[in-house]
Amino acid sequence: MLTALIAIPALGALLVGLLPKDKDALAKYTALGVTLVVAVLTVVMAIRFDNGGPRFQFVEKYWWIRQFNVHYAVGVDGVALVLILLSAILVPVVVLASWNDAERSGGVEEPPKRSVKAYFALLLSLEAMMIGVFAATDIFLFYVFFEAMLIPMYFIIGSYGGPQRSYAAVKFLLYSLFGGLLMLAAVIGLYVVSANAGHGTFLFDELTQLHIQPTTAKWLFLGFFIAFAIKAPLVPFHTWLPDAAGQSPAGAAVLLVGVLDKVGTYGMLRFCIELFPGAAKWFTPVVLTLSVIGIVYGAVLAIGQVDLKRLIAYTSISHFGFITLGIFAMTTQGQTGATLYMVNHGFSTGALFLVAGFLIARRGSSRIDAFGGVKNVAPLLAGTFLVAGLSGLSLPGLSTFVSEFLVLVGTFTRYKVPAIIATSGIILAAVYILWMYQRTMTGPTTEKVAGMRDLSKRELVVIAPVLALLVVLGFYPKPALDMINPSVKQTMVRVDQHDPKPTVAEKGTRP
Amino acid sequence: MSYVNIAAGNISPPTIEYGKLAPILIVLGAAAVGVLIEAFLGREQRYWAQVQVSLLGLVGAFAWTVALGVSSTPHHVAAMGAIGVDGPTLFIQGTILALALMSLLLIAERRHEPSPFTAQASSVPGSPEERESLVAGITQTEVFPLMLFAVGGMLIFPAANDLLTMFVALEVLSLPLYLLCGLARRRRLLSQEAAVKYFLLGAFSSAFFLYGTALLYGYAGSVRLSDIATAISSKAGTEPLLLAGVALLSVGLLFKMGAVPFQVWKPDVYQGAPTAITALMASCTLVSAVGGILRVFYVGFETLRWDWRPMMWAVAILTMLLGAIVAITQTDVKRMLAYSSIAHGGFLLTGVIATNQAGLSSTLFYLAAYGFTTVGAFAIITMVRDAGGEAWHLSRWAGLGKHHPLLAGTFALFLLAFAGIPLTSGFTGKFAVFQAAVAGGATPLVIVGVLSSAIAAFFYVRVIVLMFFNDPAVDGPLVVSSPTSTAAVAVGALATVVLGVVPGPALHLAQSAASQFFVR
Amino acid sequence: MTGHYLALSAILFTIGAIGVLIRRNAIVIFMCVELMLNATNLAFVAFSRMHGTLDGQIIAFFVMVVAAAEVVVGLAIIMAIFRSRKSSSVDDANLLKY
Amino acid sequence: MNVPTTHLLADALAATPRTEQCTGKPYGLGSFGCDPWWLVGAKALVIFVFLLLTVLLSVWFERRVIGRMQLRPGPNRAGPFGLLQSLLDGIKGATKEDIVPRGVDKVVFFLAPVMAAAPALVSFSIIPFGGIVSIGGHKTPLQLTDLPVAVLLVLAMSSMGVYGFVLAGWSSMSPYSLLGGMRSSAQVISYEIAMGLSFVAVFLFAGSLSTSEIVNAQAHGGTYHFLGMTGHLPSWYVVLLFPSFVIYLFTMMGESGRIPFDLPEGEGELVAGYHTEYSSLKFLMFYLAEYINMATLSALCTTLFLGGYRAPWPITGIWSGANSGWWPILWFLIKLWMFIFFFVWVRASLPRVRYDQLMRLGWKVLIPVSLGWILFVSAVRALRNEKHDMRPVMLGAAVLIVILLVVSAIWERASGSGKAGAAEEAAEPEPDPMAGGFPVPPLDAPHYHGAGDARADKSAEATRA
Amino acid sequence: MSLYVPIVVLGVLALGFAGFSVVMGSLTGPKRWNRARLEAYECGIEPTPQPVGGGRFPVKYYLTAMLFIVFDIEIIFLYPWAVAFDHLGLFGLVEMVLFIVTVLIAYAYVWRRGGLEWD
Repeated sequence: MLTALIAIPALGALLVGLLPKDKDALAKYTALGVTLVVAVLTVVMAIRFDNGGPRFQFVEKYWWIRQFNVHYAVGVDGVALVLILLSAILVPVVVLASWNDAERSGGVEEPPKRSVKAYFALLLSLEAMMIGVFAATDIFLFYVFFEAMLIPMYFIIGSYGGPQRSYAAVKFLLYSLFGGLLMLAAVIGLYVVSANAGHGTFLFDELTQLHIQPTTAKWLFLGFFIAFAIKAPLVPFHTWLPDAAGQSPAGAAVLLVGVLDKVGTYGMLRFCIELFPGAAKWFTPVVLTLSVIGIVYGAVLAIGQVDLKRLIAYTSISHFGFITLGIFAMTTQGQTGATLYMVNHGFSTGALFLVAGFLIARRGSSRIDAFGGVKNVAPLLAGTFLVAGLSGLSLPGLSTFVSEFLVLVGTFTRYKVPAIIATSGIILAAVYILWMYQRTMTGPTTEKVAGMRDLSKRELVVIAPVLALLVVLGFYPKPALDMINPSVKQTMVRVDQHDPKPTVAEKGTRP
Repeated sequence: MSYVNIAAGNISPPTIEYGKLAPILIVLGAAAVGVLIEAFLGREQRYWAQVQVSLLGLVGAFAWTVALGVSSTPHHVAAMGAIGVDGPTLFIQGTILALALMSLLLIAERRHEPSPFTAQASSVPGSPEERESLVAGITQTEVFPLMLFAVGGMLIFPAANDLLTMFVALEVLSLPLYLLCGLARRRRLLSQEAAVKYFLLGAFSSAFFLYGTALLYGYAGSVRLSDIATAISSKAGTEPLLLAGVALLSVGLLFKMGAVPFQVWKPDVYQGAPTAITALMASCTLVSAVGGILRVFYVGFETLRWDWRPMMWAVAILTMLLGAIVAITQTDVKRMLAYSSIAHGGFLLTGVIATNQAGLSSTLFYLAAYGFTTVGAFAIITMVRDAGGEAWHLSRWAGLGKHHPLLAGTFALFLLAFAGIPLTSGFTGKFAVFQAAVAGGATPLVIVGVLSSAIAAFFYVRVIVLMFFNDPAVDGPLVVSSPTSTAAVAVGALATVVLGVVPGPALHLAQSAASQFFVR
Repeated sequence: MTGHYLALSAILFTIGAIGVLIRRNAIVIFMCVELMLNATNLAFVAFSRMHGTLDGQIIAFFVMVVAAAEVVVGLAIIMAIFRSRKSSSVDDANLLKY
Repeated sequence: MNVPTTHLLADALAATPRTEQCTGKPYGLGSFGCDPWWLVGAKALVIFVFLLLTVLLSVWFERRVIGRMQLRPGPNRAGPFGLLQSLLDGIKGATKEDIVPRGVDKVVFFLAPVMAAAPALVSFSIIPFGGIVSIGGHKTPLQLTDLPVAVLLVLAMSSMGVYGFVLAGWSSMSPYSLLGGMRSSAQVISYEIAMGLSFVAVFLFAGSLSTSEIVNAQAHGGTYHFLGMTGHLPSWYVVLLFPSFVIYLFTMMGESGRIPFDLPEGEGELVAGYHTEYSSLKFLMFYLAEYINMATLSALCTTLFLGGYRAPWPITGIWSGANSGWWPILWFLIKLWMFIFFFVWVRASLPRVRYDQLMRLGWKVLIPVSLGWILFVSAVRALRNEKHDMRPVMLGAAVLIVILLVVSAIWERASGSGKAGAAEEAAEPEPDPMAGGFPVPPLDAPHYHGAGDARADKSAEATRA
Repeated sequence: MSLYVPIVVLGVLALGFAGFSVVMGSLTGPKRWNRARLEAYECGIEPTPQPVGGGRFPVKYYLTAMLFIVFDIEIIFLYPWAVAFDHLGLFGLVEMVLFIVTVLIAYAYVWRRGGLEWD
């Protein structure tokens, strides 16, 4: 089942890539079809997922590279499943949203000459990698997807992005690659530790049983954590994100911020904490500090931005601060909230990027001061923008509120001061979102904006389901929470000091 | 002491196992046939005859190597212990032969203008003689026997179980290469300069190798690696003679693979030599040199591990870092790949330092993986051409992805493999080597390796940016492909992908080859 | 006695090595390399005496062969570049740079 | 002993027969190295004087013989039969002005004659004059010394001598001298290869490089059935290895630089070759070197092929004491002078060859023939050692040799005509071999092959024909 | 080593004699300065000015020297083989045939490529 989820978009990418040069339309429809199939399959899987069943379901395990003890092992728990769901839903949306992006990209002045089918092939392969990275239960496999994912994204940004695209693409790639290589060192180290313990393995299940020397664990944790922190991005490693998100085409930006970066937070939750519980606790203060700084710093910088996409990118940095805060709060509520936050953030930021993309496509500029009074000419557009924005500032009733609330509550129960500081992020969020809305949508309609079309049908179809999901999850988050909760609880079992079977490592770090 | 005391024992004729040495003999025999072809065949028939003989020789040798590997558990010494026929050696030899076949495809390339090789190396560029020979359509066919001789030397080098045989093999592989380097028709002065530099430095380094051999002979009373190993373990303490010998010997060995601080020749030579020859050197010579290093350090100096390891650590670290850092500033694509090759030499040394079975097998795998990728990359360089020959300046490669997406894509694949991105052979190799090194207790080395990979990624990515995200020049280079070079590229790309996605069989081969270590 | 030979060989080798490093004429550099090889031969023969085995002397044969082959190849290369440039100074061979 | 070849060669060197040193029995290498210092000095001095006398005598001899052959008396004034003529010539040379031309490299100019003469003298130290005799109570061989690598010494010394010629030509700073020096060295080294190869068969049979051992090995030729007669034929290698002997004769002429191979000093073209600028005693040193070389080559030939100092067969058959005591010196001198006569005879009879003919003979005939001969001899000997029936092998080899000879003759003819074709076109501007002020051979120039242009095509056709 | 001492004795003698003669030659002869006599002898024509170092040798000589090296080294290997031939049996024969054939291949190449031509 999971293999099919990975294989279908991969094959789709191949198919689209091999289409004849002039069949652009066919490529688009093929891509849409494939992504829809994947989305449907994913939903089916989510329905068949047994919340009370074993942690990992839909498990598949085959030898891949026997010499390295590497398996092709996939399986999903609740956390992974919701993230896969997120990807599977967002990709068709993005395909539809970037229907004409490929032709138009590369700046306004340039003639449309980019290959359309290549764009969609890259999108599809990206989807395959994204599903693979969440599904992998073998660390090696995870690493492979983690790194390979960069390549299609790199080409999407580099070939179809804004004027500064190659700079942004290279920055994105090098940051991620650097992190990835550190992780590679840690992966190797982990393997060697397991090999020294008698049985070399990369399987997640087996690695969690491992007893690692505290010092070694700290180093390994750091290897993984830096990689994920770059990916997520956490504050000192964040500088690539505004460039990459700012320069990439809107659709790709959705995937980049909405899904790709979730791999970082997902990895922290799944690998950093579960594999090195002791080390994770040891590092918690640092991480919490960074998260809080991220929340505030991101928000403040977002307020100061003059570019729409960059602004949204900075809001994401702030939001990622919340997610890591939730994860490292080490409470069930916090982690559940963080997981849900990942999903919600995916949808809400996705929606923001999409609407921003529509705006930019119309106006030909992404500068905030290029807009003004849009709601007068394009009320539908302004409306969707408002809803998306409100979800970004976690208005009650929208799904983001639930997750942010959970995170804050979860954190507060254990770490009061960070939680209190983090709360200021909410206020700042209100400032940047509303101010942005005010500057772009309200006020007198400027000359350039005057002729702006409202949302087309296609665009409506794109944006509607996302917004709908935001609302639905806001009122009824239970299915998602039910899915997430068991996995998170198991994680907590690994980490919690009241663990019935404390490990040696934990003893060593017990306060 | 006079002659009388030396006179000893009865003479018993030595034995030579021709069957076990057949791959080497076939290649050298083909080279000899090539020389005869040069001597006795008319000018028009030479080219095809040479290509066929070289092809047959290499394929035959490869087949025989495979047969040797399959037929029995290979673990013999041949020729009175001078040549080891064992798993690792056969793997290395097989790799060399396969890579040599690919390089041969490039060398045999004659679709570009008259030929990439000058017809008369001794004629002054642009002289009337040269023009005359050009008009007459004279082509250089001596490259084939020269190449075969070099390959023969490369086959012996990692198999040599004593330092004398190794030295002779070193020269047999080097001397033809010196000549081949100077044969480029385009950019002749560069080519000749490369040849002179390569020659002088190569001769210099082989003198060091030899003096090291002499000192070790003085220490152990024999030049056979196993005798040296025995002497090391039986004699208490480490004598200056031994240490100096090891150091000098290492200079010679490290020079051949281009490790820092003996790397100066590499960029110059790679840049100046005809690209097909560069491909040969970057793949086969490197494989052979590393094979020799593996044998010397695993068989001869294994017991001395704790003395040479620190030195090799330093060399490996410097090699990885310098290769990666200096490559960033390069504007010539061949020169850039030369520095990249230096950096990869550093990664290979990480595997050597591991001194365990995993280190051996992973180094073997890395060699194969890197070899195929690098030949493929150089093959592409031969295809991108300007009016003045190959478009060597990187700026000329701008926007290649627009007009020739497949070619640029393949080159990007090779570059990504060099950078070690997963699902390419480069990643698998790097992973294997690093894993072995960590298991062998060289974790800091792996950290440095990881860092330099990150640095190296920068310039690989830069080229990709150039090809795909920059706008093509108006008079951009042409892509001149031909069946042979396309075949080389295809094989390289295939190997890069296959070894990246399903490396299992190849890894298994390397592991079972390494399972018995080197024969003493 | 052997010690003296070895010392001489080491001195010759060093002279050769220094010559390679400081001289600028390709032919002279090349001759310095040959000097190094011959110093090695001396060392081999001296060690051969010391150990009472003939191996060292035999190796000297092989070294001579190799040195001869190097001479042939080296002179050919140096002559080729000499013809093109009318100079055999390695300083004039400066087209290849970082 | 690890490397196979090492193994092989080391064993080979160690294979020199081992005898107790200085016992004198059996006579061989073991008999040497035990003379007291005065005996060594005396022997050296005797050889030195002997060589000087030989030179004086052979100069006179040569002039007399040639004179006779040309139906004139030759020198006959100074002393009985003009015997003192050459001595007087020497004295006269010493009183001539010693001219050192301007511009010569003075040091080298002075050293060159020394370097030419001294090695020539040294070669003779390993020539055996006879067996063991008793001098002043010491049993000692009539030979200055012997080495396990004695013959190599001769080759080494002749190579050293070449330095004298080359340096003489080089230091004179005159085109004729230079060319003469170059020619001399090219000629000597070319013929040295063939000469070295001609020795191989001898070593193969003697199993040694030591001259005394080689002489010994020729003493007992085993029993050969010859014309129904069983006897101890003196198995001289001149009989057994006749082709080697012939090759040696050729190379001997080439090495000595005498007519018909005296190209280095060919008067017609080079004035006097490398010693054009020399005069007085310096010139005489070259003269001396030439004649000593002649004597050395003759002595070596005697030793290697004619059984050295041993008496020839009929005499040994009649007189058993012929090979003992001081008598061998007589046999040795007879043989030596036979060869000197041969030199003179050749000189009187043959004209000088052209330089390209000379080199062609050396490179294209003598070398391949000797290599082939070595292969043949070794194959026969190896098979005989392995107890194979030799008759079919010999027959097959004979057929093969005939075929080879015919083929090579045809080839030679064909390439000769090809050469003529090329020479025809010599009027056309050829690539200048000295182009750009530096000589580099157009190794691959079209006129060597075929293809390329019309004239090369023509010659290629000729080659194929 | 004593085997070599007599050679040294004779060598010293020879060197002494030759050196003595050369020195004597310059002392005994008369000295009559004559400008023309100190020129290089070129059959009476104006001497060609020679560059320092004796000018350049035609390349043919280099070629010959290189070929000589190749063959001389072959001979180095032939001698010990010949001496030990009887002990090596067929092995020695086979190996040496291979060796000689290899050299002959190179020889054939040089011959055909005009390396042995003199004009």
